[in-house]
Amino acid sequence: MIRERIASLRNPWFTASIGITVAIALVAAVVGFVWLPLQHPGERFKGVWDAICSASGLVRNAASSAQIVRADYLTTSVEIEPQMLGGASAESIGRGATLALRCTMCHGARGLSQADTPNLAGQYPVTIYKELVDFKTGARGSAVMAPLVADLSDADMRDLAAYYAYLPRVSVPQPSAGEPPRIVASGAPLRGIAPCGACHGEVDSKASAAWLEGQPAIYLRTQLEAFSTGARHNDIGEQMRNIVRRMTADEIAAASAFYAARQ
Amino acid sequence: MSHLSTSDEGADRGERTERHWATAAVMILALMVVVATFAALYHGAMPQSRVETADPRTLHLGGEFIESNLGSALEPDGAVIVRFIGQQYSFTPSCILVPTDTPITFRTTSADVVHGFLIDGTNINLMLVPGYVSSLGARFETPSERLMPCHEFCSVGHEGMWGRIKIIDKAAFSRMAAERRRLSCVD
Amino acid sequence: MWTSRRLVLAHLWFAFGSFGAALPLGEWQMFIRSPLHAWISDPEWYYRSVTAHGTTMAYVFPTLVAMGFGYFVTEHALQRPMVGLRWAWAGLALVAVGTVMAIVPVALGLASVLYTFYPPLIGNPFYYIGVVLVVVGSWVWVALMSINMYRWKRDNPGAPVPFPMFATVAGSYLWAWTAVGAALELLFQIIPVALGWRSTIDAGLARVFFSWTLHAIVYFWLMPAYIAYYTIVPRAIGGRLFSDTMGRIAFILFLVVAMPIGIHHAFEDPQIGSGFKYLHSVFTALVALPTVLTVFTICASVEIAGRLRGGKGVLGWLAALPWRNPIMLGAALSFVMLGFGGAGGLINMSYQLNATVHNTQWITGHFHLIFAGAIVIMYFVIAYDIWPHLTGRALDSFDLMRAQLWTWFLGMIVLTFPWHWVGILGMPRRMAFYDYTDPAIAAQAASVTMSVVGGAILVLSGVLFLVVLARGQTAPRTEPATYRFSVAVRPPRTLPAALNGFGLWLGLMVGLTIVNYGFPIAHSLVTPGTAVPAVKVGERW
Amino acid sequence: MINSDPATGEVSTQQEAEVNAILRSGARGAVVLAGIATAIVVAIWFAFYLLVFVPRVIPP
Repeated sequence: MIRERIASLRNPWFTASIGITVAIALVAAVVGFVWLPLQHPGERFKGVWDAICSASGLVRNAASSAQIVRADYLTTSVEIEPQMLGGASAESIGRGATLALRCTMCHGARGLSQADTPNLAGQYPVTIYKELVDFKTGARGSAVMAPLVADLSDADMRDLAAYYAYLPRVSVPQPSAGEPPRIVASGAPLRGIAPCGACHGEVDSKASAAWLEGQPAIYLRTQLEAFSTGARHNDIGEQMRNIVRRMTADEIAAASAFYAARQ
Repeated sequence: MSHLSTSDEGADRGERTERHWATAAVMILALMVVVATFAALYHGAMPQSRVETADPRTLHLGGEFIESNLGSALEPDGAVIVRFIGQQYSFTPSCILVPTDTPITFRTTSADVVHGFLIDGTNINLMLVPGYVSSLGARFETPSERLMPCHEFCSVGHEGMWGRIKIIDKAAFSRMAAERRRLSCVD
Repeated sequence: MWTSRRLVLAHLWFAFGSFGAALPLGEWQMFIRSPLHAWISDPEWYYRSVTAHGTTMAYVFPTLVAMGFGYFVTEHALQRPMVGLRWAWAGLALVAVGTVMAIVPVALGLASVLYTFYPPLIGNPFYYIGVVLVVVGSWVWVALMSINMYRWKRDNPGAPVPFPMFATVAGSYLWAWTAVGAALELLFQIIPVALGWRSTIDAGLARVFFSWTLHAIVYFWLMPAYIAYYTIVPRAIGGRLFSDTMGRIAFILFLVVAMPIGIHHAFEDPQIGSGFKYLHSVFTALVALPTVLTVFTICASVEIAGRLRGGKGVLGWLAALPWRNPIMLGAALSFVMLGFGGAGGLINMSYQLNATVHNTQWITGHFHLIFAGAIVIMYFVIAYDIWPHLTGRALDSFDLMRAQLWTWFLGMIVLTFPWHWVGILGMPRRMAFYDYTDPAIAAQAASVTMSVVGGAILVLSGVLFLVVLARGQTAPRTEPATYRFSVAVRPPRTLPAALNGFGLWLGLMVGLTIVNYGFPIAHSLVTPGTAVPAVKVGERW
Repeated sequence: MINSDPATGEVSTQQEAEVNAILRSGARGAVVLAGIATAIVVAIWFAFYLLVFVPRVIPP
């Protein structure tokens, strides 16, 4: 038997299959890259080539002719990368410990507060760094913190974050500390409230979200209320404001009390 | 296996039938493509026509997706541009306000992971992929309030990512737009 | 002469065992997010379960069925011992190691990213490496299918490759090329980030790569089912395969056009140009063609059986069919589900109709109906048919088989029809719980509850299936007759080279993939600034 | 192997003639059955288009 050549123009299977495929692709391409784009509502292309370039997916950012409305308040200037501030060096922690001497009055000698100020021991470094920067820029207003952070450099704030993250937490969380209220465990889906733990560490951690367990109830409640009214607005993209605005006063109280009791 | 030399008339007939069937199948499928294409043209239902990028790390630092610029903007030509972002685990603004009888363009992107966006009972449906801007034209005829869930898995809080959209009378919207340049129904 | 018995049996037990383990997870998910159960206190467990269910059912289970059935076909269709038995066992070992490696981090809650990965979410690296090993193990199978076919062709110059082998090799090549998309995504994008070598990832490009795999993988799942339609069903019911040639063309069409159409999963994505979306939409319509051809060829093959059994009239032959034969029953139920699932699929692929239901529960309903319904029921049929040839023991629990097939069918209908419906109502996918007390979605509660009932029926059916197989393992020994495949009305004596090999079709497949995917991928690669920070999951406390 | 009669593995002259006779009538039954099935599928597609998609369309 003579071996039949497949890749030959005399082989009808070869010519037909490739011919049909090319024909379909060409027709589809003309419709998809030229005809449909030129008919697109709300898009005015300058000719065929313009349409083809756009339909092929070339990046074409719209000219920013639109006026951008700026806020009359300061928002955070921190760029968050989830992997940032990982693996702090011993030197950095040491420098942080020295810098932290000025914080002990309110935040305790080992980052554990005796007053109603937040415990910083074991807090996520990204969270501490971001809040320090926000205090410094004024994105987060605080008459107490503002003068204290005014002369801190970026490296200082990273060192402080490293030091406090390194300190042991208030205690190992006790699951026996009582069932979480419904708003904490499940949120309220159709009000757009995810479970608190989805970001704050009990289920998963989102970069820049704070560790809440064992924080003073009055502090938590004040902050939630400040988010709710917009008095505090240094959360990126309104993450916290979106949630707290839809929480009731009772839910805010319950969540604060629950986290404060978890230690 | 034996190959019997009976008449192959039956088998020939069978192959003819099969060819006719194949032809009919091609025509049916071609018809569906034509109808779908026609529908795209007739209803103006097409995916976004251009690819645009946006850096999720710096959305809040500048550009059209800073928080004070999000919401519905009434443009000089009478159209409305709705800018919003998706993030773990909310849309901002979490309640979108739009007028009836007005050409509307949704412009959105993600600040972290992949999200989705649909409006119940409509054909409005987009993916939010970090790094890129999604856009879609729309129009609403009657006032109503609808759910606007995230429809793509965006990690463990996905079940809590629901927004709302309120469609209000065009005149009421215009009155509000005269007072504020970016509108939403966030309370 | 049959050297692969234990090999095939090992594959199938592993496949059906993992199926049996993952099936109750699906029902558990249905239950806890339904109105019948209070909201789960830790939603991560729900997503963990979805990841385990999806990974097992989408990667491990169908791959092992395809591999095991492929080895079976190789020996029984080529009528000679298989080449490369040791390699086959090594491939199975890779799949087994990969499965364990992937499932352990999932079980520990370190990789709740769902089987579709969703970067920039990044889980534990062992999850991804495990999935890669499963794929690599299956590539051993691809190579063995190819080698066995070419050795046979070399020894039988000019003779037509037996149809079951031709179809199996088509399926294996389909898989080899299908898996490349996800493999590129895993090896060059996800795993380097999961291992901490990089901290950013291009999520848009990853979605393009995954779409390459995501659609054609469905056809890979489908291959054993279609092979069974053509090569088992007509024989089992006393009919003839209507057309050997049309069967080959159907499998060739799958091979060529299953791949370069995956962007229809990304119609609503922002990173792909609209032109490519349309191009993929058109080629997706083309991939419906082999299914429409198959429906006719199999109906005609079955009609021959009905008429040989004395059936008369235009449709009267249907009554004469051997309905008590589990293979007849299973194939018919499979076709019904294929019809409904196919209709849903045509809607999804239609450029803009997809927008109405994209990423709603409709999609979940659609692929369960097609895969878990039409395809998996044929996996059951295949197992019933070949089990005695693997165990050397009788398998005759026919009542149980019929009950199992019927319950699978009913369960799947009751599960997926309400799913489609709530999808039309706008219910989003993959949420750990829903607030059915809210009037806006209260109407969906009844449908969701119905799906729970469907899932329960499916679990029952799955148990029945494993009972039938286990009984076959303990039945008295028999020596089954020589295994046969369907005989065509006109068995080919010679074939054009194009229908007896894959050179042309592989060329066309690769070429079309380059046309349809080359530019979107290349453009993403060269566009700066589209890599975004990875977001690690599974970091509690 | 689960088989129902008639056995079609061993091809006999008589069965070959029967098969041929069946095929001469042009697989009418299969055309009707597969035609109905395909028509239902296409009908579902059009039903979705006309009853679900189109009512939700409001041209921008």
